[in-house]
Amino acid sequence: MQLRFTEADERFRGEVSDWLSDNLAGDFSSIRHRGGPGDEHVFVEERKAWEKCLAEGGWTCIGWPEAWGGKDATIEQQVIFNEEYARAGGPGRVGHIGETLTGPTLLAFGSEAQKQRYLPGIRAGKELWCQGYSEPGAGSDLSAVRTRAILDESTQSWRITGQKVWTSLAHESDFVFVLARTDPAQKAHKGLGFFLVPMNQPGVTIRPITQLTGTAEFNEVFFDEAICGKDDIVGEPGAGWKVAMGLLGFERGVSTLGQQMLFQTELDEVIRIARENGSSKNPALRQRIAEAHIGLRTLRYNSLRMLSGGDDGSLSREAMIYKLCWSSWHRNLGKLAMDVLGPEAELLESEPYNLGRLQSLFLFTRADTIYGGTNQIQRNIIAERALGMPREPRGES
Amino acid sequence: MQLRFTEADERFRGEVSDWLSDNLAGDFSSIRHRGGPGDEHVFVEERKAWEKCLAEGGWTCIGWPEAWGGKDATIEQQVIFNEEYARAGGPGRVGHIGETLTGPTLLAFGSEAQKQRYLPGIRAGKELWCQGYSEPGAGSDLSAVRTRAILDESTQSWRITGQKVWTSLAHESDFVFVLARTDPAQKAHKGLGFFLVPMNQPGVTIRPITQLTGTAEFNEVFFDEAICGKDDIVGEPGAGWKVAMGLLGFERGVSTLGQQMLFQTELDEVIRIARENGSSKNPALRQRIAEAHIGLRTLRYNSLRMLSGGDDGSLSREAMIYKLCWSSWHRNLGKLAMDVLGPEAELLESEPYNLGRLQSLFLFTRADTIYGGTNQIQRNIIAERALGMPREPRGES
Amino acid sequence: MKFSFTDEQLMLKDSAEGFLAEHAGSGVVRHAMVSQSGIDEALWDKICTEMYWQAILVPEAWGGLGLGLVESVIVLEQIGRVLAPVPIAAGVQSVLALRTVAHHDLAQTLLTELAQGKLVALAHTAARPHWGAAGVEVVATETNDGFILNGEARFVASGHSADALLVVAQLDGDLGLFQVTPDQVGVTLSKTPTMDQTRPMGLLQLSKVTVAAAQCLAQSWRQHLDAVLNLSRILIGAEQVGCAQASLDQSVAYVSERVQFGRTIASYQAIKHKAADMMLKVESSRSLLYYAACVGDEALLGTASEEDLREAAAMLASSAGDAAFFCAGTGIQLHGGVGITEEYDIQLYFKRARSMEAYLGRPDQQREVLATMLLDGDDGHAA
Amino acid sequence: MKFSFTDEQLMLKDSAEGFLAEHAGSGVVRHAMVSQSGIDEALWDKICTEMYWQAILVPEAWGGLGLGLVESVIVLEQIGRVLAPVPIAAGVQSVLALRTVAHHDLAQTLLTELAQGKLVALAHTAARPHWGAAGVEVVATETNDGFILNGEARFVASGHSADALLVVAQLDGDLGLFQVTPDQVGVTLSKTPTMDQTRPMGLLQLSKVTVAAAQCLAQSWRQHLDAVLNLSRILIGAEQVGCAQASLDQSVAYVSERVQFGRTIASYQAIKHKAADMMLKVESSRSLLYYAACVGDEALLGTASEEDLREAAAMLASSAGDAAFFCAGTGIQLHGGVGITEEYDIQLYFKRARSMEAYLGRPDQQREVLATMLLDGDDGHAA
Repeated sequence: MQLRFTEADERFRGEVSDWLSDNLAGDFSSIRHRGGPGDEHVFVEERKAWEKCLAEGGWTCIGWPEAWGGKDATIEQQVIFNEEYARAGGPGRVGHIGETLTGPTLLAFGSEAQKQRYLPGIRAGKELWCQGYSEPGAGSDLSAVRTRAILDESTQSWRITGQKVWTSLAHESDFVFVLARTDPAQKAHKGLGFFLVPMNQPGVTIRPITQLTGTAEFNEVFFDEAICGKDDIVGEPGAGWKVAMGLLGFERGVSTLGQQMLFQTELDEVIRIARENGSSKNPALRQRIAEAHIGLRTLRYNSLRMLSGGDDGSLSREAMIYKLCWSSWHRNLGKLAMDVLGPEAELLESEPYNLGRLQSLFLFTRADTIYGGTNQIQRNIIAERALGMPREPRGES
Repeated sequence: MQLRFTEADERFRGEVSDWLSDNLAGDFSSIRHRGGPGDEHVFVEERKAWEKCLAEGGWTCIGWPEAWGGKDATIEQQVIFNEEYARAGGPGRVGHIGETLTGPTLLAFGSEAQKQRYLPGIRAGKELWCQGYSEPGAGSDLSAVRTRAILDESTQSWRITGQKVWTSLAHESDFVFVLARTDPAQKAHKGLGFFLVPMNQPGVTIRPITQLTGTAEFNEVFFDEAICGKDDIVGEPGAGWKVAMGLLGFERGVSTLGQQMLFQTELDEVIRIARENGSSKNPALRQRIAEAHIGLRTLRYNSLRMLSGGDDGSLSREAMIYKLCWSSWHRNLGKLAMDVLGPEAELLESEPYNLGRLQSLFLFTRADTIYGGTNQIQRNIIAERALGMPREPRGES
Repeated sequence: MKFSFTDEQLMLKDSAEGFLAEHAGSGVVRHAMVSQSGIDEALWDKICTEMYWQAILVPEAWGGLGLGLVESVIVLEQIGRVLAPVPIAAGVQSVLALRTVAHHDLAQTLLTELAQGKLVALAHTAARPHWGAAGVEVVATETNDGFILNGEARFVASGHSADALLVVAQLDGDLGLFQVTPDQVGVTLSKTPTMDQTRPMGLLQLSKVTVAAAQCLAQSWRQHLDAVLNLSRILIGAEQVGCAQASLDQSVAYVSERVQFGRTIASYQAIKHKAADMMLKVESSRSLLYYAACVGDEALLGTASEEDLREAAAMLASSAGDAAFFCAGTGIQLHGGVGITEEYDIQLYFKRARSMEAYLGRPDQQREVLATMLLDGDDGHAA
Repeated sequence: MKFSFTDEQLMLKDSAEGFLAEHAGSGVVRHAMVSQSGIDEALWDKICTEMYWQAILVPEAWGGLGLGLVESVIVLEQIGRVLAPVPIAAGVQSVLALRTVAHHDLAQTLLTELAQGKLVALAHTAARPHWGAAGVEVVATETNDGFILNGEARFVASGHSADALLVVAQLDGDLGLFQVTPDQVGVTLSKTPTMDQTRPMGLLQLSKVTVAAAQCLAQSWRQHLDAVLNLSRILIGAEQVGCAQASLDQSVAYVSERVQFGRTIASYQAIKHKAADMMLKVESSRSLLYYAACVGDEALLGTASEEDLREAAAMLASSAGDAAFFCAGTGIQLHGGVGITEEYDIQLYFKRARSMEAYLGRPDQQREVLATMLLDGDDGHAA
């Protein structure tokens, strides 16, 4: 058990940090610290340019195999990259769905042709991806997807019809991966397919969802006979569930350390305000600030255990608690920020409804405990998979 | 909506308080403040004598009809009696099961002969009762009782066999009411009977259950062909569930105000210690003491709303939350008491395991959220009955 | 002792519930909250002319209904339940302030006008961060024939739309209470854009504002400010209970419709137990609300002490503040994804709950008030 | 950076788990806890001769294993998991104290004896209520050829059974560290009856006890006391994590057996979610435990600062203290009626959790330590 990084790792850290301070400058200065969760709708053009700059520097997809343009970076190096990226104020990555979800999925389940078609565009920061999983009737229960995919042998293409929801950056993306039912006779996990679908086509319509913040990070995406090639299915028709579940597994990982650096910035801001406005003298707030500090450090060491392979070589326990931990922590930080601000918390920056950064944090963190599996679903997962307790019975639908 | 008692009520309060200060004196001084929950095993002989003294003064069963020796006391008078009784340090009532459970049950469901046989003994403080509801396999799920009652026509008596548990004061009681299955072919709520059974007979064996406090308030009671008369069944064979549920309804009520006076004494003691040992300067403890104060006052006004018939004339909502409220409050008080005591909390009064009053409180209040319906069961009840949400499905047993 | 509503009170509750269900739906709220005033004028007129709630606490002598705090919280609970965009809480607060100086001619005039539906707002603090006397930033200077007022008051409930303002100002080591109108020279009145759009607040800036001696309602008003704020906490408590109840109701309705894994999500114990916890908090706060309202009525009659009122208000503010925030926050969680969309109302309750929780002091600050009463005095009372 | 066990550490964990499963069952605990010493001597002998855990932190130069804090917490986590009635935590604490004065001949002798299984206990506070320097009530007075000690130390971990004691005493405005043996004139050593019977504590009373100059291990030991207590908090944290884990394991096992309403109660979501919350707390505390142990090892090597150690210890004590109490308390709830009977073990963990949570400062007090570091200094560090 070793807390410190090796000297070689620290040299790598220096490289990352040097490159970032050289490049995240000039025109890119304006996007530092922007575009994170709750802020994904801002500076999109600039962030697209930044994604390409990052790619040219060799800093996209560093965990991928060298054969596909990656650096085969170790877990430690990926941790370091994410930490330094966050520390430098690196903006929210428009390419992150492609890099962390599509890419690993294709590497694990894709055909050679699919890899050759799609991986380079992601690696180059030129082709952006979004996800098409949830549907209005299939939120926590992903297996209830009703979007249909029908193979049209005459045109050698799949025709996809249905509705997806909670898709971020849909209108900026070139492709979407879609979980759709290939066999309408089958239910639940069976008869699904995993499709790679171009966004820029007449069959795809996007409608932004306005949130309680007044902004719209998420979208509904409507598919009306949208088309993708016969070969643009990952795995066999009917095997979509396996691919989709594999993809969800990739969501956990080294990016958590970068996320925590953002959290630290937010907590630092709360502490700064508390010291400045005298909230730091309030005993109840002192306890909560200390708790927030402990909670964030806990996230860090939970992650490091997870990334180090766990006590027994498995990712399982630490990984299963991670979502529940961070989302609850972040939500509590949002409320703490308001209480530290005191009466000022209520004042907007300007009309009509321009929220300050911490107000945005407060409101948007209510989503954290919901998307990507609600806290209730997370507790089910922990109880059933980590503790071996009985599964919730399905109703008869 | 009127907070204050009428002048007539206040005169009644004076009567009660005068009688108590005259009578809860001399030899009875030693049992003041004793024999409450967690302390029920002490001074039993003295408390039996006190019960008779109370009866002679006309202060048992005051809510009963005058025809059965009661005073037909109004809710307000019963509240006042319970408050003054607690304020005077009146000891835990050995007769309370008879007065508050058996009596009302017989008044509602009993035959004239049963009333004549049993009510006077309860009213006189001479015949004590205990309850036989829960079984090792039927705790939260009372309908799972397996104790059997068979009618022996030859002797005109019921023969009862089975095991009950969590029976307090079993070895001091003259009678027990027993929920038992009269028809073994029936399951769950059906085929049950409600029996009045003498304790002093060879078929009844009592085994105390030692608790985490080292003391034994509760008992297991074993019935091995225990006998009661053919007429000692309340209601028809098979109608036991209705009687039993009616009885549970009587548990809520005016005694809650007396219970709260005991709670107030405990909270006052915690506050006294906090002021004395400097814990009152600890900000986290200050918040919790204030919360405890709010919580206790909340119990009071919840009860008053409940006893006043609720906003819409029904007992329902306030009554349904009451158990969950008080048990959680009391459990939290136990922990608060330990934290206020600080390091001293760990020290016993003496060996081998003689707990101080607040230590007892701390340990015994862990039972409060379990017996009489766990907090989980209470939440089910609230969700299903007050909010109309779907019932938990039964398993297939 | 009868801790339940009288028949008249039940009728008042039912009529308020019915009226608001008919006239103050979600559309009305959403329309008003993006308007300049934040008020639905038509609804307010209808209330003032048909329901007369603005006059509930105004003594009959000045054209009011002469009812009490209990009746006020009955109405405000229903107002909070639908987030009705009307300035009733602000008006009632001003009535409470004016009742402390009811011997004064101007106060009687204002009470009469309030009963007729004119909006008078109380401007008492800059809240940086104190809500009480320590937060008063308007300063009054006595002149030969009156006073000059300078300074700023913030968070003035419905203040930007007020016809007249009651301004609390530092005066000779105590506090004075003055009447000011928006059209006076040196008075700037504006709307403060806030995160919660359903409870608009105004900013009052005073620059060398001359007020006549007759506009001074009191010169030693400090002792009254505490009482008025504690009574105001009871009014807010009523809205909080209503907000908590609505959050519970809407959440139970939603989870009863929503199906996942082939079951309505209302059938999951995790959901049911959250709803049970919400109800527990709603009912507990409601009990404290009715208690506090009774104490408030006694305080108005002079039969309850300052300490009794302070204690009742602090208990309620702590409990109802937590309840509203818990219920609205949990409500969002029970709504799942749609809970964070603009489309559903639960987010409006969430923002409102936060705004009300902070107004006049957070729950933890109220608990500290109680701790002081319980722990710091020589005899268990405040030092 | 490798935040997981080495192969050697994994072996140590597995061997500790296996050994204790075989030799430290519930019967052993229950037998010891009503005995005079509170210790199972046979088990302790077996550990000292076969497992050598008492020597884990003793440097190799004095016959120890020369291992670190990480290895210590690995063993203590397993000890806490079964409530093993052996004085290992007390011994390790004394080793930590002695390592601060390792240049001293007597310290070397004591370390050697500790490695051989002698029990040396640290008597440092009367805890009325301070656990640190402010709580030291033994006073040392210098004489011509030594010192006189007077006063009392309470809550001495396993102190009543100790072969020797390290006594912290007020000395000339600083603290001295002395060795005292129970047979010295003026020394009274007794067992303190405590609510938690699984972690016995001693009372040391000193009345004009003469100690030779050679028995004085240090005269300016105040700075070291803080460090030793922070390292002790890490040891306790390990036992707390073990206690929390055992509470979870036993509760899941029980609810999986118990049937109500025709289902194992493990199938109810209310039960499952409580168990999930328990696991979340166990794993979170465990992460902080391993972090704190790493910092502790760095502190022993001089590569971590006092502040780093204080912070790590405070975070762990807050988190693990809460986790153990929450898990044991929730464990009782999940056991239902039998949870409060003497028969089941969960109540032993509950009492143990409470005792450990209070020892060396409650979680809220630890959070206040952190708040001071975060909020009160000029630069974010402690003033």
